[in-house]
Amino acid sequence: MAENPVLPVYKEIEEQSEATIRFCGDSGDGMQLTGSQFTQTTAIFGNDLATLPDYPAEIRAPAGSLAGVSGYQVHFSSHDIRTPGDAPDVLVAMNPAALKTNLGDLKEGGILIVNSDAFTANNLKKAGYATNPLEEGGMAKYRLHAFPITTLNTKALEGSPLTKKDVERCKNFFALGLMLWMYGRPMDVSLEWINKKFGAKPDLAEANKMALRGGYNFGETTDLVKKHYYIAKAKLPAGIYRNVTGNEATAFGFIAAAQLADKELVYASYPITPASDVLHELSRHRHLNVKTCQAEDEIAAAGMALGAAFTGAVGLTGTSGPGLALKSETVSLAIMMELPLVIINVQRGGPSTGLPTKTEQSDLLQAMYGRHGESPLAVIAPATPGDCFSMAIEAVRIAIQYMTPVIFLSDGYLGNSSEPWKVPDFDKIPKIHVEHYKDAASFLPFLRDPKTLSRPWAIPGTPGLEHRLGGIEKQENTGNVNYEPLNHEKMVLVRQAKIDGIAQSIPLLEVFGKEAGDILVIGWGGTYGAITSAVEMLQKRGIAISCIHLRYLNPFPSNLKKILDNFDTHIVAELNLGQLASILRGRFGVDIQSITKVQGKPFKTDELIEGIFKIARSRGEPKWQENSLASPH
Amino acid sequence: MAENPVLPVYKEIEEQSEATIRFCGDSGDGMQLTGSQFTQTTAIFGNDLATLPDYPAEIRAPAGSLAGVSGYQVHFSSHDIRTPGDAPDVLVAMNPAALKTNLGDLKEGGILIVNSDAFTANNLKKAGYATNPLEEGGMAKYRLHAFPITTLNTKALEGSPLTKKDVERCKNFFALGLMLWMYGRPMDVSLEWINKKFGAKPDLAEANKMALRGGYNFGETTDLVKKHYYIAKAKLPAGIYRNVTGNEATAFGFIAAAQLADKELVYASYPITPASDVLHELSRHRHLNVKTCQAEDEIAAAGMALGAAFTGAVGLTGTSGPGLALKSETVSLAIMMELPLVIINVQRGGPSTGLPTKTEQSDLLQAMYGRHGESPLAVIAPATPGDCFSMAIEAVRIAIQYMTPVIFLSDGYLGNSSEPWKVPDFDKIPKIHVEHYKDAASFLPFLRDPKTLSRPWAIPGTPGLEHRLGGIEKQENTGNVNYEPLNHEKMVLVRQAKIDGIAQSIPLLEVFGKEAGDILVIGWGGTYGAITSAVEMLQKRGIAISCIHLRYLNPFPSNLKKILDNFDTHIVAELNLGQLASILRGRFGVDIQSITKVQGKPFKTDELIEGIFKIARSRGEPKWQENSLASPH
Amino acid sequence: MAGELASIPALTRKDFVSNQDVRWCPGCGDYAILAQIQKVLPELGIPREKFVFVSGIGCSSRLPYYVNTYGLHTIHGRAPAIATGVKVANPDLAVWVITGDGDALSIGGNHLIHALRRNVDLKILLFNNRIYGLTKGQYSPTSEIGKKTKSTPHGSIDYPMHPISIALGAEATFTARTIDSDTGHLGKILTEAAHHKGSTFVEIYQNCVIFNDNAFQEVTDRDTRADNTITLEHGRPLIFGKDRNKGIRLKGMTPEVVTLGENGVTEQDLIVHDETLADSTYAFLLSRFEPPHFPVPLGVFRSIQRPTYEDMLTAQIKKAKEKKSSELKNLLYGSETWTVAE
Amino acid sequence: MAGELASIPALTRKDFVSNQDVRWCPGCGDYAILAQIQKVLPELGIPREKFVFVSGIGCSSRLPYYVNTYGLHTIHGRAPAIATGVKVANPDLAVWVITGDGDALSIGGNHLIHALRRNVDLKILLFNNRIYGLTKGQYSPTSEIGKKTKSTPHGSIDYPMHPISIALGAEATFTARTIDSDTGHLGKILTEAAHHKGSTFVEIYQNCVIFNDNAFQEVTDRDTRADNTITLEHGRPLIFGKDRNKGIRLKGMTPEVVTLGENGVTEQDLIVHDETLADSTYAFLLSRFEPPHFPVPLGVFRSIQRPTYEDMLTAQIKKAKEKKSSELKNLLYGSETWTVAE
Ligand SMILES: Cc1ncc(C[n+]2csc(CCOP(=O)(O)OP(=O)(O)O)c2C)c(N)n1
Ligand SMILES: Cc1ncc(C[n+]2csc(CCOP(=O)(O)OP(=O)(O)O)c2C)c(N)n1
Ligand code: SF4
Ligand code: SF4
Ligand SMILES: [Mg+2]
Ligand SMILES: [Mg+2]
Repeated sequence: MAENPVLPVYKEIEEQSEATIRFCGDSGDGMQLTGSQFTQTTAIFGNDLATLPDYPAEIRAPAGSLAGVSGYQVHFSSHDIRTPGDAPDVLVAMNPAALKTNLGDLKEGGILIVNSDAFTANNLKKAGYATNPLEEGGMAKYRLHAFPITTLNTKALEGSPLTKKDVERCKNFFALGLMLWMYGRPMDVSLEWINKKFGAKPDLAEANKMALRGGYNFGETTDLVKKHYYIAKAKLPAGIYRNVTGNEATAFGFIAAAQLADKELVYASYPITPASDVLHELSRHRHLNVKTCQAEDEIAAAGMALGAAFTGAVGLTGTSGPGLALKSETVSLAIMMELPLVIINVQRGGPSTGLPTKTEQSDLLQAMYGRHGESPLAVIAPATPGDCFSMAIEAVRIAIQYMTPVIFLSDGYLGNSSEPWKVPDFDKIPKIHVEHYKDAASFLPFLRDPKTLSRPWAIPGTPGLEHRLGGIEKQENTGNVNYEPLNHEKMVLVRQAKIDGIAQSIPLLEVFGKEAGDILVIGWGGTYGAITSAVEMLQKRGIAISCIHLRYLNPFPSNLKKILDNFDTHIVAELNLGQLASILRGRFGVDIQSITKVQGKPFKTDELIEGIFKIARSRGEPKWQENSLASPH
Repeated sequence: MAENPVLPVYKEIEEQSEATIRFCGDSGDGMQLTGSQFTQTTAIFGNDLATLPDYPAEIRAPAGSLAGVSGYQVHFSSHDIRTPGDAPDVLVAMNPAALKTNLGDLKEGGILIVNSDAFTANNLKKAGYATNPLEEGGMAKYRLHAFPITTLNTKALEGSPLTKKDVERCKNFFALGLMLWMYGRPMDVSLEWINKKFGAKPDLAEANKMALRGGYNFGETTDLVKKHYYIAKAKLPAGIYRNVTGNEATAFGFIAAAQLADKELVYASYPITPASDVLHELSRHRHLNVKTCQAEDEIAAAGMALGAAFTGAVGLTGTSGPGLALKSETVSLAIMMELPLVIINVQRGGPSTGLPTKTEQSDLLQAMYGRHGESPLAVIAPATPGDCFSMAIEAVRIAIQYMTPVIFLSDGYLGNSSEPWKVPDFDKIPKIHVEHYKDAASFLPFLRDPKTLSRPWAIPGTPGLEHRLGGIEKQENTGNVNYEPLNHEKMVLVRQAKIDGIAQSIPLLEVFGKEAGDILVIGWGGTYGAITSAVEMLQKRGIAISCIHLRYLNPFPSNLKKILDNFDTHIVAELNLGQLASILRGRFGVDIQSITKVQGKPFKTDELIEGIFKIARSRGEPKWQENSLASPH
Repeated sequence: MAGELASIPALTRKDFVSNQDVRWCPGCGDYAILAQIQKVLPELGIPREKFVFVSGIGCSSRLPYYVNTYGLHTIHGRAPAIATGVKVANPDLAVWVITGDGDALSIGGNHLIHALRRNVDLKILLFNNRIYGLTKGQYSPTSEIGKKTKSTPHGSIDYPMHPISIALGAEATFTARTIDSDTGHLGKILTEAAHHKGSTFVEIYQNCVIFNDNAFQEVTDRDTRADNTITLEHGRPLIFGKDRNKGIRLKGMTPEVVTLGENGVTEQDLIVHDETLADSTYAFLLSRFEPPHFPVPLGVFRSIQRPTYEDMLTAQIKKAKEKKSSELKNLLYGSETWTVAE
Repeated sequence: MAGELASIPALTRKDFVSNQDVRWCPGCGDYAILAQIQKVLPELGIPREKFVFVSGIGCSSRLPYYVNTYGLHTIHGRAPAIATGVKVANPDLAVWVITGDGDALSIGGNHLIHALRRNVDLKILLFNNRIYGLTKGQYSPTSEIGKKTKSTPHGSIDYPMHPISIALGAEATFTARTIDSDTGHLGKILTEAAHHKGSTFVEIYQNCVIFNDNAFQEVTDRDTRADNTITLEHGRPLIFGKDRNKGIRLKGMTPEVVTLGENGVTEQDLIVHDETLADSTYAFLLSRFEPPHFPVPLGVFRSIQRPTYEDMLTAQIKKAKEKKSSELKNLLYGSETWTVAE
């Protein structure tokens, strides 16, 4: 673990409790790498943090174009934080296009670092600037540092045997060095990473190190930067930590779940943004009994996973919205066959191809209802990147215990953003109990466990248990094809009752805040950080507000209704047009208000606070009219 | 038109106001034909009527098996009726299997006609009878007529040059003849049909005619049948009538709609029960500018129809539940492209393959929500077989006027059952106004009509209007690819607003009964007949009950909320587990009770009355506790 | 599975008959195919519980219900994908796919070609009756052009597919054709299919008595059969005909029917059937044969060996395990961790 | 459309350039293909408004945005079906399909083969870069076995598909191959494709500089190109090689590479390319050619004429109209009506 570095003495140090930095530049500028390197160092240093990468939809939009801007935001602090930050305190913009698309977000008075070398006439034009914005009045509200980073970097690399182009490509490490210096962070983590990455190409390794040190030294020596900042370690629960993105944690969680169930994991998927990284991650771990198949399409992927589930493996498939639509017929078959198929859906902006690289929570209704016939299944949603790990295990646990398909609703924000994750002690996680039926004499494929209503999982290879499953309605107990009217109704009802019964096996909801009060904010999925942060801020101002976060969406935790009844105003905040809100109204007949946002972006804490205020005021609560409360900042 | 026949004088005639007859037998026995011939004659005679065919799922299950039983029920009367009848007054059972599966439905005291020749040891065994039921006490509650129909028919056909097997196959016409006699119906319609059908095979024609006459004469001469029945003509609105099934009326409606819009109809579909008949019907009418394509699957079918819609045709695709699941990604694309794609979904029992030949209303949630992202579209549902015609025209009207996909939710019951249909005067149906944009100077692909919010329909071949549509989010007005956060939100909201705005163009709901009262029963789709019949019966008993029937499900008619508010108790009756009920609760936050049935069968009037009573009683209305009301019969 | 052979009590046909009533139309060709399957299975030396029959939807796809093994009657067109999942998860199982011409070639075309090209060890039996049976008589991808059916009252305008051509185009390692009415040949081909390791594609001409009766009359009729079919036998020249005096020879790439003894043609001039050719072109050539110009080939068109998908996957796992410890901890901790102390 | 030719003002390349910024990676092979399309279109004598470009999803499928015609950028794999709908509804339009190896052969395989076998008059251009570009580098159905990609870090275990083999197996009436880097040949093949009436399948080798750079090096490298490719020309013998001294001849059904002048081999011994053969076997043979044993054929493999789907449909409509009145009333009344009087 890295220790606090000895801070250089000859510049002013300002202590802060938190900061948000955004690196942005052309897709070719390596901003994702810069951001994640800064994050790694910061994490190891001991801050709490959260990140938000933001890729363009194009692979490589033309260099310098607005469409080609790539960004990476990191929010780090000396206390517990849960979001990647509303607005950056520091913006590093490597070219005019990056400046143009990101400047609007920078806080007033924030630090703006730009690579002035990139502000050529050509680049300005590509970004749609008529004149050089650095020379305009508009910059006055920021602390602008326009450095010729390309030139400085080239100087720092003098003597490198690399080509000019390759030298130039190191400039992101120069920027990284500068930022490390600015926040008093050591370089060792990145130096080591460079060694590992470019081990085979010593010239490249050396150049990148020179760039990194160059940036760092430039900060230390230049007169243009007057001070740097110090953000103390956060008091995190003791343990071993690592950074993890939601997609990584998802992959890890399913591998862990399979091991907990003592099963092989079969993951069949068809690539689709933002779910592909789960496939990539899982593909790497053949040594952990993970079989991955890139199927010909999403339907085949679901089919393969279903076939695997029949065979006794953990059958998993993963996709994003359009792929979930395609899988629905197969999922309906899994419901009828009552097999433990798990479906990951990493949501993105819709409808149709929509905003493929952006986040949204608009597949909830599809997950709940997007199948023909009465076809209930379990739906769960992780709340944070790290929670993806735990909920993946829950998905497999529920699927196997109840012999049902389970939809695991992640989203692009969860999938791509990272947070420090306290690595769980695998040995302490409860095993997933699996019992494959063996007794031929008593076997009936659809004889139900009286408690869970689930049917036996009898797998091929077991002598005497040969049986056929199909999509046609089946006779109770025997599972034979059956078209009788009353049998059908019985089966429809029992499939529903089985899913409803899962509520008995899931944890009760915990209220964040007091158990009763004026306002209850309800969230689900990846909005956890933003919602709890907003609610916490309002609680601190003495408002009787609490929140709950639904990680189990079908069925709901059994104490949900009771909690709803303890509050006057219920607000669902979600990244769609009010999907959970309408489900809750339909289920419980309670009055629900909605805060919605459908912009392909996560909630900002501020937006939520404003939204809550607006609703509260419109509902006429006098205390919300007070001036002190009306403007939260 | 057939006049009332001169009734034979030497048997007693009982006048009745209505009757329900069910013909049942082995799939090979020709029961569908027998039923539809009886229906045709009855319709032409002038009764009101409704029918319910009931096919087995197997093509030809083994002769004599329970799985192979096929039935056809017809309800006819001298007054207005809307359902095929709860329970038959007369059951014609051609073999033991048919008796076994149908006897339970026969009214106590009902007439039971069986072909005693078919009650061989072998057939009894296939039907699972240990002993001959005709010789058991259980028959006492029916008026049993066990005739050796096979033998009688063979006698009637003496001298026919046909083979023994072919002679035997005529026995359904013998049974038909007997029933025609029993209800005092003329034979001319069937005789003429036989002429047409078997014109090329005079021996066959002659044999069938002899069988028909044989049955008729047998009725007239045998001592075993003491009386026959007379059901006077119904007072139907004046006009020219024909029988029509829902699937036929659907096909006719879409052909008419295309003509009203002065367009070609392109129907792309993949066969699936119970929607295939729409394809079959449409395929026959090439001369009416109908292009039909049997696609390789449902996805392709939706795609072809979408391509056709882009091109300026009426683009139509049709399927049943599993196929709708497959089409959902393409429908989502149509939402994004804002093209007028119409999707027919003839619902059947689900989930998965479910009960493919049975009816259900369980695809409503899928139709509403079964797509990724925020993807609203219009959903409508015909109420009766004949209404399929009108709603088909509405589907096309809405699709074109609002440039939106429309889902037309029919069901297996509507599709297969028939009713007399007053043929509309085509010249009086309002035209569907279509305007293809032409002006290149002012053209913007997503510039909206301020009233409807719909965008221009500019079709390939129009010079100067070349443009590209895609599934990625688009900039308002221009339709260019656009990933900006606020633009996305704007577009999501405007697509929703456009669909909501359709409410302005649809007729207000009419209340069946008083505008306010204690109980409001709410139905949708093919349950219209059963619900209105039940409510009418309760109204006649002085209960303050009304009903509404939703033919427009998204958006709802604009006066729905107001109507709901005028009643204390709201009951949705539907053939699923409460899908519309949960939508209404979610939308309007009102308390809704449910009557549900998921048996692959339509509601019976009695079941509804009982269900309404149960709810009313449970809600403690004292007057519902009265004895007189408690037992509706 | 070899090791277990000794311990298996001899199975009989009866062991493979399930307790479900068979519900095809009387006279349907499916009965004959079912009977042959039930005859062949016990002869394979594989324990009954290791068989999995996977089907889609269609009359043909009901077959798994009637075979007393593990089975999945799935959804329309998806059987090859679902069967792939079964085989990948447990390569020790013997997985058979039952499908129809609509199920395999219309809605399921894509899964079929991908299962074939991956060389997953599935025995795929396509019951080709050139019609949609279960949905009561619409034309299928193998129906002849101009065919009048419920959905094509004016005649079909789709050119038919040749199932074996498409299978070869999709890199299938085993392709064969047989027919319901010739139970001896059917049984023989099923046995050969069972013994092939890798994706195995068998087209079975099957008569649908209700909606497409006698579709294969020209190849089943006693009178014309011998002249309209040719039985492929490995290593034997392509000879056919009632009098076994017709043969096929090549003229450049173009095949022609010749009469032995006429114009000096002898057996030596004829193509000798070789099912093991690495290049699939010859098999493709055969797949184009159609009456009236050519006889319909029955038998194994091609049978070659290459590693199967599931074996390669298993090998990757084995190799990866040799290299890396299967400790989950290593994965969870990753390469960069830090410790927060109490 | 022929009749309108006279009235069309001459179009130029510019007329086919849309106002959208092209957003492929610098150096992507898609640019060259776009440029050739924009060059060929104005030469066809078809009014601009009659073109419709339909694509699926992928880098390649962005192309319609850049061509100033009518266009649909649809969903992954479905372009052939959607384009079929366009063509069926309005046969007067010139419909082009732009697709990638994943779009056409993975998720879209079924629509592709059905559009081909129906002989719908679509110009289908498959941009084959043997990788998934847009989703950032997973292997595709045309990737070589063993390929390491993001989704196959241990190497792919799927045998690759041969696009032209599968197209021929699916009864395509026009199949050709060309390459992004040889713009002359590319333009020529696009022109031939444009003039073919019926389903037209063109495989275009396309370099993805980011995720699969130099995938076609052996056929593009100056040094090896001549030895690794063979240009198909109708009526000309199959000759290739830097010194144009290599040729292909048949030995039975087996092709072999021979050197002219060696062992007495002359041009007369070589296969003469014939793209019009009714039997698709010869074209199939060519589709199996691969380095190192055989050169990659570039050019038109096969081009035959048969009635198109949309023409047959139109003909049915015309015929039906001749027979039956198009009065809707006849349909609505049907054959059996009765009157209820006031
Ligand atoms: C998604 C879906 N689409 C359509 C159907 C209806 N369907 C069932 S079987 C079938 C075709 C059957 O033809 P084939 O595969 O040739 O089998 P056969 O009945 O002839 O043996 C169709 C279209 C379905 N069950 N599911
Ligand atoms: C239903 C669906 N599944 C997956 C995707 C993700 N996706 C987009 S393009 C693509 C593959 C692109 O490969 P290819 O067709 O070869 O085109 P290229 O980008 O290489 O030109 C995939 C998997 C999607 N958009 N929709
Ligand atoms: S319909 Fe045809 S294929 Fe189906 S069971 Fe009957 S005969 Fe066999
Ligand atoms: S990723 Fe490859 S195919 Fe896509 S635009 Fe870039 S170079 Fe072209
Ligand atoms: Mg078939
Ligand atoms: Mg590609």
